[in-house]
Amino acid sequence: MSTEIVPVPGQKNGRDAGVETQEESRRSALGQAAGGTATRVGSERGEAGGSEASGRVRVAGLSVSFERDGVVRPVVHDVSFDLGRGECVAIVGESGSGKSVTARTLVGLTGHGAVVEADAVELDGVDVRGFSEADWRRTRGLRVGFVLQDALVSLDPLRPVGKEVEESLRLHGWRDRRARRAKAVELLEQVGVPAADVRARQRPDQLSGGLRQRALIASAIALDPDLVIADEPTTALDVTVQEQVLALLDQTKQRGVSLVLISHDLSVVARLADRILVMRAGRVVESGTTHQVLTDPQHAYTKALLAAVPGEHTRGQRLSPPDEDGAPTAPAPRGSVRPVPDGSGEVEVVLEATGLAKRFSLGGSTTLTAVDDVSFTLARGRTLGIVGESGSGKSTTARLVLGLSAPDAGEVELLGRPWSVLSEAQRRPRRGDISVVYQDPLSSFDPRWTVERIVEDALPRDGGTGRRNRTERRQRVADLLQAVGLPEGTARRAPLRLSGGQRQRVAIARALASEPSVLVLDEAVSALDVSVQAQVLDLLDDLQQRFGLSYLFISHDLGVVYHVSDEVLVMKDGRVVERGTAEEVFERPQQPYTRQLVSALPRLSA
Amino acid sequence: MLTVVGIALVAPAALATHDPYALDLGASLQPPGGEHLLGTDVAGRDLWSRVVWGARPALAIGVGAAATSLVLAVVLGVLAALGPRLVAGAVDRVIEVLFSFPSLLLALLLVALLGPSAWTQALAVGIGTAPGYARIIRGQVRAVRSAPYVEAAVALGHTRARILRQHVLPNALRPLVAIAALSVGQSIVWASSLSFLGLGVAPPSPEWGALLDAGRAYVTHAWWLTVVPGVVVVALALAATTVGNHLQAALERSEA
Amino acid sequence: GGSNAGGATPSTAGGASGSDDHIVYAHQQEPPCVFGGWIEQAYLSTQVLDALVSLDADHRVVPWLADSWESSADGLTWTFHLKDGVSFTDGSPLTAQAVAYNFDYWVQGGNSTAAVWLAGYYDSAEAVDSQTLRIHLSRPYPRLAETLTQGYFGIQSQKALTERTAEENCAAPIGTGAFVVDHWTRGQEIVLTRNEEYTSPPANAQHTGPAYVKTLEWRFVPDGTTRVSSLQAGEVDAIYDVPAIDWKGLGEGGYQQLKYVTPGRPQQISFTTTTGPFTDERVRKAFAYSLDRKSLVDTIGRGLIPYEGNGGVSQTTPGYSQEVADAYSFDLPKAEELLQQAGWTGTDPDGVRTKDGQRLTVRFPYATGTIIAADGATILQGVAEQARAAGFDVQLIPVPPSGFWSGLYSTAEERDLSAGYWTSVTAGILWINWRPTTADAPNHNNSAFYDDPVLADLITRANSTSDVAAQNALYAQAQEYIADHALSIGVYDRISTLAVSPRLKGVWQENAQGGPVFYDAHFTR
Amino acid sequence: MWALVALWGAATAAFFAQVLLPGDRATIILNIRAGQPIARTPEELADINAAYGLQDPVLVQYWHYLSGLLRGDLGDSYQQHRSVAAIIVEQLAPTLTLTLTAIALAWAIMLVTVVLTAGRPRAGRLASAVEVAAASTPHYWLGIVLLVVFALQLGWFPVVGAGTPAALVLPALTLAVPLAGFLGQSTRSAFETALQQPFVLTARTRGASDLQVRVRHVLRHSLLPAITLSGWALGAIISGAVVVEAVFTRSGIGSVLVTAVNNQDLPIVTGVVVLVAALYVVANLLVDLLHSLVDPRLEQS
Ligand SMILES: Nc1ncnc2c1ncn2[C@@H]1O[C@H](COP(=O)(O)OP(=O)(O)OP(=O)(O)O)[C@@H](O)[C@H]1O
Ligand SMILES: Nc1ncnc2c1ncn2[C@@H]1O[C@H](COP(=O)(O)OP(=O)(O)OP(=O)(O)O)[C@@H](O)[C@H]1O
Ligand SMILES: [Mg+2]
Ligand SMILES: [Mg+2]
Repeated sequence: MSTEIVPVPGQKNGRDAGVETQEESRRSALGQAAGGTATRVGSERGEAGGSEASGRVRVAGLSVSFERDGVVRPVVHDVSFDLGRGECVAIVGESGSGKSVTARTLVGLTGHGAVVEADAVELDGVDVRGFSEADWRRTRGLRVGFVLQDALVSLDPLRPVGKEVEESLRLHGWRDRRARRAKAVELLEQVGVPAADVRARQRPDQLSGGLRQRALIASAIALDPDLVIADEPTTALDVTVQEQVLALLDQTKQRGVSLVLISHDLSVVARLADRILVMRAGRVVESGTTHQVLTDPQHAYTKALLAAVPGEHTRGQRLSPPDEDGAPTAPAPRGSVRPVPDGSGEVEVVLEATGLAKRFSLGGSTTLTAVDDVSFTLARGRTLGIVGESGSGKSTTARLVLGLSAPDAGEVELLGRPWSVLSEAQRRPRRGDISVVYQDPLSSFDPRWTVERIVEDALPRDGGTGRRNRTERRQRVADLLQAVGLPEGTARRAPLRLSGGQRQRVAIARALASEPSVLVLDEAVSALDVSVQAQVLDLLDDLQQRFGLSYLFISHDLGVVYHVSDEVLVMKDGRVVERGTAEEVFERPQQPYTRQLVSALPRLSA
Repeated sequence: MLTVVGIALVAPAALATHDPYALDLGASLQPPGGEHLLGTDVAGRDLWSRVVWGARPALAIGVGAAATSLVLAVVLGVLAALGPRLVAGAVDRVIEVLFSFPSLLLALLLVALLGPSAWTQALAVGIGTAPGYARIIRGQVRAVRSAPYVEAAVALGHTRARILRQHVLPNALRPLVAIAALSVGQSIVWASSLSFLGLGVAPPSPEWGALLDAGRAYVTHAWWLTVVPGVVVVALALAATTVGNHLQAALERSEA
Repeated sequence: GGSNAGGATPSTAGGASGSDDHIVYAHQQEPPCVFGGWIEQAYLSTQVLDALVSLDADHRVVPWLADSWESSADGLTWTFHLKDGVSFTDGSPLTAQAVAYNFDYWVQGGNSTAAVWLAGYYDSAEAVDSQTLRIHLSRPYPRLAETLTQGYFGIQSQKALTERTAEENCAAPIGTGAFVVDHWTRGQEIVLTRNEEYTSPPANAQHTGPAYVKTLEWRFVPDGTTRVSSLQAGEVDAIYDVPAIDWKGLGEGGYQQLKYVTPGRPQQISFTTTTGPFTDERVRKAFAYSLDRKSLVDTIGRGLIPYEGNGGVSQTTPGYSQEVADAYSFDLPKAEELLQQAGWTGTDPDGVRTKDGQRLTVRFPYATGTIIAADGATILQGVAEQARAAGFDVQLIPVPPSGFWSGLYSTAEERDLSAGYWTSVTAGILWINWRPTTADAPNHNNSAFYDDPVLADLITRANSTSDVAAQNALYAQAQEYIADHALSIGVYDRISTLAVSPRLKGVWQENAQGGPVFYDAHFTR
Repeated sequence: MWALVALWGAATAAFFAQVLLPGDRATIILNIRAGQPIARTPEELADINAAYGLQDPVLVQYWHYLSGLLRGDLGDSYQQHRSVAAIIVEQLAPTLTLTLTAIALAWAIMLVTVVLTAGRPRAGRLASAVEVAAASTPHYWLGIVLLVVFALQLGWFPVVGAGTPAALVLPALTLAVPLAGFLGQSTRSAFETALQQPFVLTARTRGASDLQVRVRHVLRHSLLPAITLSGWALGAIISGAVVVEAVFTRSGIGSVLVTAVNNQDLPIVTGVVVLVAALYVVANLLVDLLHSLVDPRLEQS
């Protein structure tokens, strides 16, 4: 069969009249298929098929490109895979590799300006390439449930989540409001939302990320579809919540539903997938059973991807291949105990917090204690990791340490001298000693500025402003950019045009500009793709080695924290619940909460 | 379009076919076409030439009003967002009071005080539209003030003044370029409304609002006297708005 | 336009309202009160209040509330004999006492315009008996009866004036008239209803007894085009102040057209004679000669607005001098010569004449929206443009109403030219406009600031002359004097126009001020 | 609380602006009553000055005015001999009817065009251009054109027909079209932003049609700026109403205000200003209420 164009909703792709007639015949074929909720189209009815009878999904030779302003940009090339009933296929790969585009094509929502070509795209043996918009509407939600990427923003923020779940029902013929409401609550219960009837009336912003993700799943499985596509269902979730969501999907799969699971994280999909597809730059570079791919990766990229997942096993190792992105070649793998650059053997404390507390007023008389009696010390050249679920007070602690907000109790000392008790004017000359890198570097840059200006702005001020001084400063910026492994031309570019990893490097370069002793990293790698994250983590390690920096490393990702930290604080509800060396905390957790956290740590195993 | 306006501003004589003030009592109310491109008014004055000569006062009012309005708005907006608490609070109220004060009344009072003229119009429209823009600027400054990059600058140890100068003001006032262009168009529309109410520029000035007002009495007999200046006002406002939108888009693109 | 010309469509049984008893009339301006000193108020007052006397089409004073009247030989006492059996609409009877009360009420602030007319003459009023009124004057005033025909002299119920609030008397004065104010929807209309007991029409009315129609809806529609359109659309039965541009079309469309040229001071331009370039008579004359007033008015007035060359009184005023009106016809060379003589010999790059380095700039404030309507403003622009040819730089300064009423530009220092009119039944208006200012009686109505005993003497003598021909001769002399010294030049006559649906008959304009009279109005089938 | 401050501020500003106007107020009152602009003698003015306390020091007059205001007494009109409150109450209804109808019409126009065209390349750009043009159209011009075309030429609507619903159509449309342009512009950009939101795709994956998504999800996300603007429009009625009332010969607050300013009828002017300020307060309350109805998240903050 020759390749044809699958009409994309939202834009009529009337390139040739043939499509129209094609559509007509498809519609009649699907007339039966979408006849009602009870009848499902078996593969044997798929007249247009010619496919394996048992297949839920068959994709062959799928290519997608996007056309904008006359420019055609191919993003997916020749992707093929099959998925049987009750099976799970995982698509992994770095950001932008085409995972989501592939998934969206399965429900005909590839996007504006998409040109889709395929030898076959079949759902239950029915060729969907000629589907009309109406055909698609009857398919989506009813036969295919879709859990979108960005779970946290994928629910209408203005509507109660119950209504969102109900919408799936309403769109597919559930007329009775009361029945719909009852069913929605039932579904929420089914996906493990506690007090579902109360939660159903709440809006997404009143729910935690995990609950939102579950509500989203509930709306996707509301009509008991045969196929569920879950795009990055666990990103941005705490490990514990991530574990619950995966378990939920596992149950779904047990019920015989086929699953397409998408992630950039091999360790996450390892639990569920029967088979894995590794994508890179729009192509499938490797595919096979989960066991094959995890234990015996063939492609170098798959290997790198596996190596890039930080955690217990990666401590003291580099995460990224040495040649990536022009990063400086790494020193030899180091031992688990790091050398203290001081050389004296004595531990020099650069940062000390004692009994920090911070309360916020929530309007009226209610206050929230965001940080409660937090104490720690950070030694030169060492890394202190802080983990904890969302809202546990990590960022607040960071702001207190940085002197950006004043503690209600307790004190911070920097380099052995008082810090938090000073006035801002007194602190100002010493601000160079401590700097910060945030999760979202972009918003921390003035949007009008180039990389050079951003970094230069952070250089310590020194008297004269002559031309010589100017060139010196330029040189210093160039050195810094080089130190963080940014290619030469970066200086004059606007940060918006850089990739996520590059931006984070700029942020780090800026943080280093004042030659600080302490670097506070608040979720500094959380937004990055595993492979990019690996590069940045390696970079941080290099810098620590070279400059003897001390890191206060904040993350909700246990694997990352385990990878980088010498010591670890575990926070919960503003308090430190456990502390110790990384090994102590992760290998021999004392507190039940920590134990629960650690047990949820995804491990690479087939 | 813009070139024509440009020429009309710089050298109206080059475009005009007649003296915009010269009476030709024999050619009263000629329809468009023939010797008079856009027809004549009741006193036989050539409408095309009047429209061309009218561009200057019309734009002067538009630009003058926009400038007045934006200067006022920036001062008020920045003070309300950044001033010391007491000042900010007071300015905040001033903005609200001005905002709730019927702008037309303001114009009426100003005209009563200063007499009808282009300056009065520019001032009246400027003051009338300033509170709206002041609110936008206040919001911008407040948003920028709490932007992460401002906090980043604090963390870098920069002084308040430096942060204000380097980050807050430039970023908060950036949308101003687009607003300014929009406001020129809106001001012309506004000012022409004032002319309609007889608060405009002294006749026989061919300022567009005045033309419109004068044509009104003949609307059923000489449609061109109403339609032409009206279309011109709308077209210019449209052009200014489009320029504003493009400027804004260009600014955003230069960032991207 | 004119699609509805030729009468009502079959569905319209009667007037615009669809009823035979109901007239909808669209007027231009809304006054603050029904009774007062403004002509807009006089127009309304005429519907509701009867005056002592009325003026007929031949400019003769005829009976209204007074059956007859006579003045004493020395001219200092006037006696009016009132109609019997007339009642105010509040039930109180019309008595000489009540009328006398009205006279005192007017001069004591109740109606400042009436007061101006009586000032200097009126002394007191007394009721000789219930129906005989005697007015005592301090000086003879032969034209008193004519004066009293104006709408400012409508008689109100003494009871209402003394017992009701100012607000009530403002909105619904109580008279003996053919109509009664029913209600006033401000900004929209005043609804008048027929006085069923009406017994006192003026002698020049066409019938007796109550008015023909039950209600009169007096709408306020400021925009001329809208008024014309609503008449054509059949929404109203009659409109006031027809725009010049529409006059011809409405006539061709079959509408009745009524036009009244107001006697009194025409729309004229006065020169400031005490300061500035126009202190020099030659410059005033040069200005007058530089204008082609007639073609200007004829073009812009479209044949409706009459050209008026006389700066003193309008062509319908008794004693009008045509000779004066014909003076100063357009003569540019003469204008230039006069300016040359006056020393305005230089010319600057803009073509404006100069003298000793000073430009011949003259300021010409005019009241927009009140005294000078749209057509008038265009004519003034034409005046400015024409004078430019002779080297005058005329700066037109439109004065908004608030400034106008507050007396902005009312001093000699603030203006070189001024424009304005003043309605009046007699040439006695000359006295108001030209009486010199004295220490104890400043004359703020002397818009040329011209204090001249010769002119004053002419006018005072005319005012006191009871023989009409002799009086008119003196008035004509006064007009000539004004023209000879180029104190004021006429431009156009103030007119009052009506356009009436072909089906509505019997509408006429009263002859003192040209207001519409609906007492005789009725619809025809 | 700020509402009271705004009321007081507006009233004070209006009072002093009027007091600053050139000319003696008693003279003006007399001149208008007589229809002649001339200087007056002290005897002539004495009565008026006494009646309205115009000879008192300005601060005393201000005090009288403010204390009257506190008692809810706006004073009496100089020309109409009536209480200002009565005048305003009487004229408010037609103006409010006009404004509310106009806002409703504007919303209807805006909703239909935005929902149907936003985010669509060609139709969207065209509609957006039309909106900009509409927003730049002067009221009086639009009014005259509508009047000439629909009332005079086509005769579909009455020319003056005061009070009838049919007579409301053209004036309301005159105010509505530019407002719809403004509303459309701000709603459109919010709408297009919302169209990009992931939850839109979610709804689509459930099987919702494009129109369903637009109406049920996206629209609500794009309403806030339009609501704010409408609040402003409700308060800004005077400026628009003045023109429309003049063009269509309607009664209402606008024409009262113009006449009052022309006549320097101070009590009316300040009364109207206080009224408008009060309208703003009400409009602001309404806007806040609607905001939290549309976006319940705002309620908490
Ligand atoms: N609607 C669209 N129009 C144009 N380009 C698009 C569109 N959607 C996706 N792309 C491009 O297609 C490529 C693949 O995107 P896709 O979202 O499938 O990546 P992904 O593998 O899901 O990445 P991530 O892990 O970041 O979600 C990217 O380069 C992206 O920019
Ligand atoms: N400025 C503030 N006003 C009120 N409450 C605040 C403020 N900043 C933080 N909080 C609250 O304090 C608590 C701790 O917040 P914090 O940002 O420190 O958590 P976190 O551990 O960094 O969480 P996450 O992993 O989501 O970033 C949260 O409940 C948060 O809502
Ligand atoms: Mg994706
Ligand atoms: Mg945080």
